[in-house]
Amino acid sequence: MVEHPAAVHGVPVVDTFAEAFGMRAARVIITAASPRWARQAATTMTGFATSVIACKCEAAIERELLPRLTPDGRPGISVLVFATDSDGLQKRLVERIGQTVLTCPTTACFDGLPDATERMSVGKPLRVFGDGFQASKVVAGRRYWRIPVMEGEFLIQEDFGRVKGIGGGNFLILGETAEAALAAAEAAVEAMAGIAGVILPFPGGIVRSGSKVGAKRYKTMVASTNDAFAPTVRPITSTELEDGVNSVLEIVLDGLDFESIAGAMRVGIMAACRPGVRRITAGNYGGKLGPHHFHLRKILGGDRSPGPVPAAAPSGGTP
Amino acid sequence: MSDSVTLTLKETIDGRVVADAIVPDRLATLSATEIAHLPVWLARHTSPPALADATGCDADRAARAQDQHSVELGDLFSVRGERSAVVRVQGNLANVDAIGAAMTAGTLSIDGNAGRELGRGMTGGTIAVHGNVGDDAGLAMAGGAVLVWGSAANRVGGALPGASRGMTGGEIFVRRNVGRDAGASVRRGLIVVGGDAGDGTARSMIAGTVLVMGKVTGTVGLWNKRGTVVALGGATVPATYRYACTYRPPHLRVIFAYLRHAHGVPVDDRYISGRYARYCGDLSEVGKGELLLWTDA
Amino acid sequence: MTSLRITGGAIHDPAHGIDGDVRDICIRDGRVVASLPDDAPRLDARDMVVMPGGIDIHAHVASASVNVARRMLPEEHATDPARAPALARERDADVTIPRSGSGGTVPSTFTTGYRYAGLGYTTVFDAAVAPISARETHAQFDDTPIVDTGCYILMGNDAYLHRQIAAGEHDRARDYAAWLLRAAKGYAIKIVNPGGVELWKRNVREIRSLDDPVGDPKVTPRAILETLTDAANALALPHPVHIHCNNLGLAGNVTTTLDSMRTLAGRRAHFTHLQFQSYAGERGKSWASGARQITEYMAAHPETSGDVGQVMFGPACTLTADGAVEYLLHTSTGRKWTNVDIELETGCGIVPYTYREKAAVASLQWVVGLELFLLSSDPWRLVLSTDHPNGGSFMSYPQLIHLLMDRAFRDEQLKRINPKMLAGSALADGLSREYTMNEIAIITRAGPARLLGLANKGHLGVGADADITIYTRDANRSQMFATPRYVLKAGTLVVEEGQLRRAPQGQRHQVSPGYDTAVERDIKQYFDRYLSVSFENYGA
Amino acid sequence: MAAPEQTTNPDFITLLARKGREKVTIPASAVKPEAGDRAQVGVALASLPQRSVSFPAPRNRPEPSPTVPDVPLSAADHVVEHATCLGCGCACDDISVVVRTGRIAETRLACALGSQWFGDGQLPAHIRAGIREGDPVAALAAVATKLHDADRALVYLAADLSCETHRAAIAVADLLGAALDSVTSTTAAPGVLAAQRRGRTTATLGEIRNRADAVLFWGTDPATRYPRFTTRYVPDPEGLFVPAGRRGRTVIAADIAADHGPADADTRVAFAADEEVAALSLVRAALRGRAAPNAKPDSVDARAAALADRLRAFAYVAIVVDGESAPHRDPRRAEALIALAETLNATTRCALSTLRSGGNRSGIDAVMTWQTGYPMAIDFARGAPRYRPADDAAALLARGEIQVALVVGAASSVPESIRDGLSHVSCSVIGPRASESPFPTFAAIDTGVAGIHERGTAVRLDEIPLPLRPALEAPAVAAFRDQWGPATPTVARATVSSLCAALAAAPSGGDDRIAQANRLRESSPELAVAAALAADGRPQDSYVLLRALGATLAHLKGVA
Repeated sequence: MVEHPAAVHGVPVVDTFAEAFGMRAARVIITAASPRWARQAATTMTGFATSVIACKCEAAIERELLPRLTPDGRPGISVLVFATDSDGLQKRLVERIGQTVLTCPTTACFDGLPDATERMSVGKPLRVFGDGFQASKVVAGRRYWRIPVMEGEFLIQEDFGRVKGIGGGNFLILGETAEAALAAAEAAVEAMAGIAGVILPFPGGIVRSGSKVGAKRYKTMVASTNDAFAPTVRPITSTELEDGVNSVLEIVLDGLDFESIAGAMRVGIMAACRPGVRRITAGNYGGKLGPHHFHLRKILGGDRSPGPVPAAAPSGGTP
Repeated sequence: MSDSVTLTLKETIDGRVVADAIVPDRLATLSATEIAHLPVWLARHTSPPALADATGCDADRAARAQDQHSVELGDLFSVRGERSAVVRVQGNLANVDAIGAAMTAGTLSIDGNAGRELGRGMTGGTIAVHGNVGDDAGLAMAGGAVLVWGSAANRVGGALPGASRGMTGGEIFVRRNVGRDAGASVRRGLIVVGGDAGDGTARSMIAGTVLVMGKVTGTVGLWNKRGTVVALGGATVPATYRYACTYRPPHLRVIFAYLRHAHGVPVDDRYISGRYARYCGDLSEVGKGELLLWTDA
Repeated sequence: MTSLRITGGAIHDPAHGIDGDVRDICIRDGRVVASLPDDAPRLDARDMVVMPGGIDIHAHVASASVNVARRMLPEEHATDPARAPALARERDADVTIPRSGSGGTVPSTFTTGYRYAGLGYTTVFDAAVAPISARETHAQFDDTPIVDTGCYILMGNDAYLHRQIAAGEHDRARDYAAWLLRAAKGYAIKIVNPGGVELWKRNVREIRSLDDPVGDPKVTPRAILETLTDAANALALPHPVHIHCNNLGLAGNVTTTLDSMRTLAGRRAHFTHLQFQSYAGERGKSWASGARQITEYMAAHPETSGDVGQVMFGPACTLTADGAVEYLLHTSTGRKWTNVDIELETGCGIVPYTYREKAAVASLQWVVGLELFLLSSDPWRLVLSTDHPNGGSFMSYPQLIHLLMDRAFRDEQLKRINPKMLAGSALADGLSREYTMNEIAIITRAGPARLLGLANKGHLGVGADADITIYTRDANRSQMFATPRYVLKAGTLVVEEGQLRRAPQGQRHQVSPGYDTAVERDIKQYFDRYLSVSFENYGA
Repeated sequence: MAAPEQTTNPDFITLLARKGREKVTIPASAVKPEAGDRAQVGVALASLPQRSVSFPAPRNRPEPSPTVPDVPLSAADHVVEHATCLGCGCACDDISVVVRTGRIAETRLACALGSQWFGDGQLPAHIRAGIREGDPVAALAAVATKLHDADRALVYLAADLSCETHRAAIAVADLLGAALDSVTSTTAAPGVLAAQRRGRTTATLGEIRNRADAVLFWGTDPATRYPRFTTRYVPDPEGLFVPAGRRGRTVIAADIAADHGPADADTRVAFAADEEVAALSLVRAALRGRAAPNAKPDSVDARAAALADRLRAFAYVAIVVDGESAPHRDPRRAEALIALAETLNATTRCALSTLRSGGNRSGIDAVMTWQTGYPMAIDFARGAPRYRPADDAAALLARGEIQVALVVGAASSVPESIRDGLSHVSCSVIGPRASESPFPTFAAIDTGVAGIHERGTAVRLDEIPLPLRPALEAPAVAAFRDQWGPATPTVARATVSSLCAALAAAPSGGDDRIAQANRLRESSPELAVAAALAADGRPQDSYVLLRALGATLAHLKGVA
């Protein structure tokens, strides 16, 4: 048996798991004449893509790519996009790339999942912007569309790979003060930056408004405030917070596979465990939300395997 | 089963030989004896000295050979190895045609020159020639790769006679020069010429890419529909092409990156990051083709 | 081969109402006879299916236009080289030099003859011969071994005929048609896109109705159809006028086709490759099947007959006197295109084409053809053709027969095709009909023979030509019909144990209707004034 | 069913063999009655045959020319009307050939070129194989042996043959597994290949005559090589839609370097030789609305655009070009013209008419195509025809790949490049003036000229087949042709087997062989005809010889 640590740097890690759900994911590589314009296009493309609840997809920059790692040898950015279903993912890519990358000076746009067997038409529907002047080019078995634009030419790959990804990996940082919680969350985000296969879709990678499924009062709400972790209503709800916890921040991760998320969570939690943090725990919906369970202590022990998906609600709950 | 099959030419052949039996995916299923018995067609009355030895004066067979111009692979080549799709052919095969015809997989390397119609109609696999090749290399090929370390003669990647479509897929790399009509009627695929290309390059091209690192002489891209012709060393712009602009074509960067990384083709940075004058043509056809001339400016 | 008794086979001779009965067939001197002495040679056909030789009522195999198509397809021939067959060595008889050739959708002449015979077909008619080049057709037929041959002569776009129609000279038009049939050694009158080919030459590319004038207001597609139909019937030709309607291949053309049929109601007429003429919908907007309208009309009109012109997936070569439609095909596909405007009489257009399962129009065409077959109430009057090589090669007939006889096979294929235009189609909704062996014998033998007026063919009664095909039973009908075990042509065993062994020369079928020779003077004047060939050298 | 007309009729043969120059008639028994074969003219419609007729004619026998009197040629003058002239590819079929004392005395309506082609009809009639002269059977046997023994043979079709002879000659190449080629691969291949790649929009000459309101002569003036083209087809004659004839048409001459169009053209445009293909493409670009903006006056662009503007205004444009190549022309022009005609058809109608030289060259292309699938440059070596334009006769000969060649047709029409190659191989020629071959021969058998001495079919440059009405056909041949009809793949086996037995038995070159061969005349209709012609001092008949050669080879190859 692997020894699973119960605390890091003296900060207790609750023996619980983060509960995540299956999504469909794509990786978009945006290149440009300079890192600035690649980043600009990527930032714009991933704007307003924090949560599928209202944005229909979750997207963020995965990492910056050196020229030698991009298909056209220019500076690039890779972006991961997650949606709940295949059709939705394709539609979001077409909308977002069409409005934010095609429009952005000097960019070109490539598939970052060439080995994925499931393919989506992305460049193909976008090509008609060329109004008949578009042209295609096949290089190394992959088709690209060349769409004439005022600046020159926009190049985009015809189809993009799609894989089964995971959304909603998370951990919660229970801080003594708002400042301490934020500092810990920032440290976690910084530590996780650039890890392949994972994005943190919320602003700056941090969520302050962790939510629960549905609402107690408003039937139409899909999600509502996680009152159990909201310090201000501690006395009037069934709270999860002990005395002394005055601010909670959540880190949410979407990833291409279990291992990437687990690895990133480990890095993030390790970085977040610092003075002023009372406890690290995770959003756990009793197994109702999704089949992917990230047991915090196992992860910290270096165990990144998903393990058997539990049939019923797991024994480990919030203390 | 062995690691590879090696065919070594016994003696120089006088007259043309059609050796469309030398196909890796075919040899991969045959024993050495069976390989040696594969038919090879001699295009002229030649009595290879090996004939009598190999056959033990089989009168019947000699008569058949005489009659149908057909000898066996073992008469011309010594065969080592068996049941492998990795095939090496050694010797000067300048007059041995149709090697690798219709191959679908495997690798075939030729240590020497090769004749005409190399890889005719191939759909997969790789042929590497460490020498020069004759006319019609990659004739009507649909996939796979042909790598020529020397020069290639006329009609690289071309069409069967009278056909409107040439190569429909795959890649051809010629390290040195090519003759006339390279890439004529190409429908899809990539032809890269390390040296110069002759008259008629990319004639009636339908689509695809011909990239010439040297100079293109004579008429280029005549009646090209949608194809791309890139000339790093210059070409005369045909009357039916019209200048569009000078820019950095994004697809060229993709092609260059692929050449560098996948094939180790040395490409100078000035070509990768340079500007190209784009000419649209052939305006007498659909006019969606292009001639891209690298410009120093 | 003087006499032979075929014993123990299941006979399918629908002309005599024989449906799989086991009987002997006796053959002497190339014909079926009532009996033979007991010691006559026997051919054991036990457990086999015996039918008359197949008859192709509509194919393009031997004309100057076919030869242009042949010449255009070297790349296709390269994929299908045809070695000379290993013919049997005969003692003390004539020797046939076996010939090599090339196949593909438009095979060389010898290969055409061998392959037809290899499928059990013994009679083939070329459906479109320009009279001015009929001599070449007959020369190509001379090089097309084994099968009996004949040709239909193109009329209806000839300026001389138009002049007679404009002048109301219907008798002279009839005499001219008769003269033309004789001059060209033809078998029937063929009309292609009446008036439309002439209009194409005048750069008019669309026919709106059968009353569009072709120059003179009295010369309309309708008038041409009526004139030539009446001529064929007045001349009592064995085969009625053979009609390729206007607007072939265009969405909505079922209206034109039905109008043509109604125009000729009560008069014998054969409407060819109806599949290409049975599209509902609207040009430029929608396509749908119009097969049911056609089959319903034909059911109510016993004077009409037709052949289907089924489309089969795979390579084809479209080849027709209807030049205008080929231009459209050329521009829509980008494939190579040949057009020949022929001497004030007809035209020729050629575009190689591939029918793809994934293509919506090709899928609709495939469905329309099968619907015509499956909704047809009278197999005697709607017979099998692919309009070879237009809808597909004659080599695909076995597969077509399989589609007709085996619903499961058909449904499998149906699943693979593009469903975009098939909403509401009868076939897509499920047509359970399966052709019986006898119905196949009708649409490939007995029916064509009857429609062609070939008294000695298409049946196995006493006096019939001993053109006989013997198949080994096989649940896989493609297999069964592709490889007959024996084929006899005029009593000669041309296929033995599935191998082509003999290649005798077949016969030529032609008609020689009478006419008032006064017409010749007028025709000659017309020739001298306008044509580039002497009257005396014209035809065949 | 035994086909009676396929077996030898001994009466007929002996008659032929014995009678030499006397009048030969076919015994009545040899003629099968053919119900419905003859026009039943002038009969009331009601009494006409109403039924279909199965015409029992496997060989579609050609009718004897009605205007040729059935008399010995030396006895009286006669006139053959509606004869087809093969002096050039125009194949004018309105010629009256007047024969006096066995010579052509007059060729009415023929142009100078045609009259020269007809000449007086006198031809050499030598037969030689090796050093032996005079015996057609021995010569044929020697040629057959030579071809059969060769490992790699070439059969080459040249001018002045009927399509029937082409058919028999291609059978020989097929049997031999030989390379097969014709004059076309040297002279007209670019146009043939271009039409295969792109297709072609064309029309018969009569169609152009009746419809074309504009004729563009592209670097071609038919006056010298196709003299009657302008008066018979376009632009001069009246047409159904051009009643005013020449006055109703616009003639445009495109002068390409020194190759000028007709001098009397209504308008001209000139291009330099190296501008030609570009100019044709520029015309097309202009027709697609892509004329160069601001083109300088008189630049190629401007001239091409102006031509495009003219052409698109007509209802039916005929483009006329000489399809026979010349070394100084860009071979791509054929394709450029095909493309231009195609493009014009987007908005108006246009036909490209390609002129071909004489001697039934278009017929060679046509017959090769229907028998093999390919029009030229064919190789049967691997058991089925393959198309090898890059390995045409010139290339194979230059590479030394050919050992033995058979040229069928007029040796004088064989292009220079082929002659050079042929002079290095063992070459036999069967054709008109074979004995005067400009290259060395192993065997030479003089034959008649198709259309003058030999009947059959020829194909005009626009693919229209025409009958040949030879004014000087030998009676022996006439009788044979009436009896045996056009080529079929069937040959009389008795002939061949005995010929071959004789060849095998006789010591080489010995008199035995001749004696044996002489005996064969009794049993072979072809050899009997050949002997009769030789005895008569007439040139041989190419069709008869090629059939006999095919029969012999079939036996030697063991397929018969």
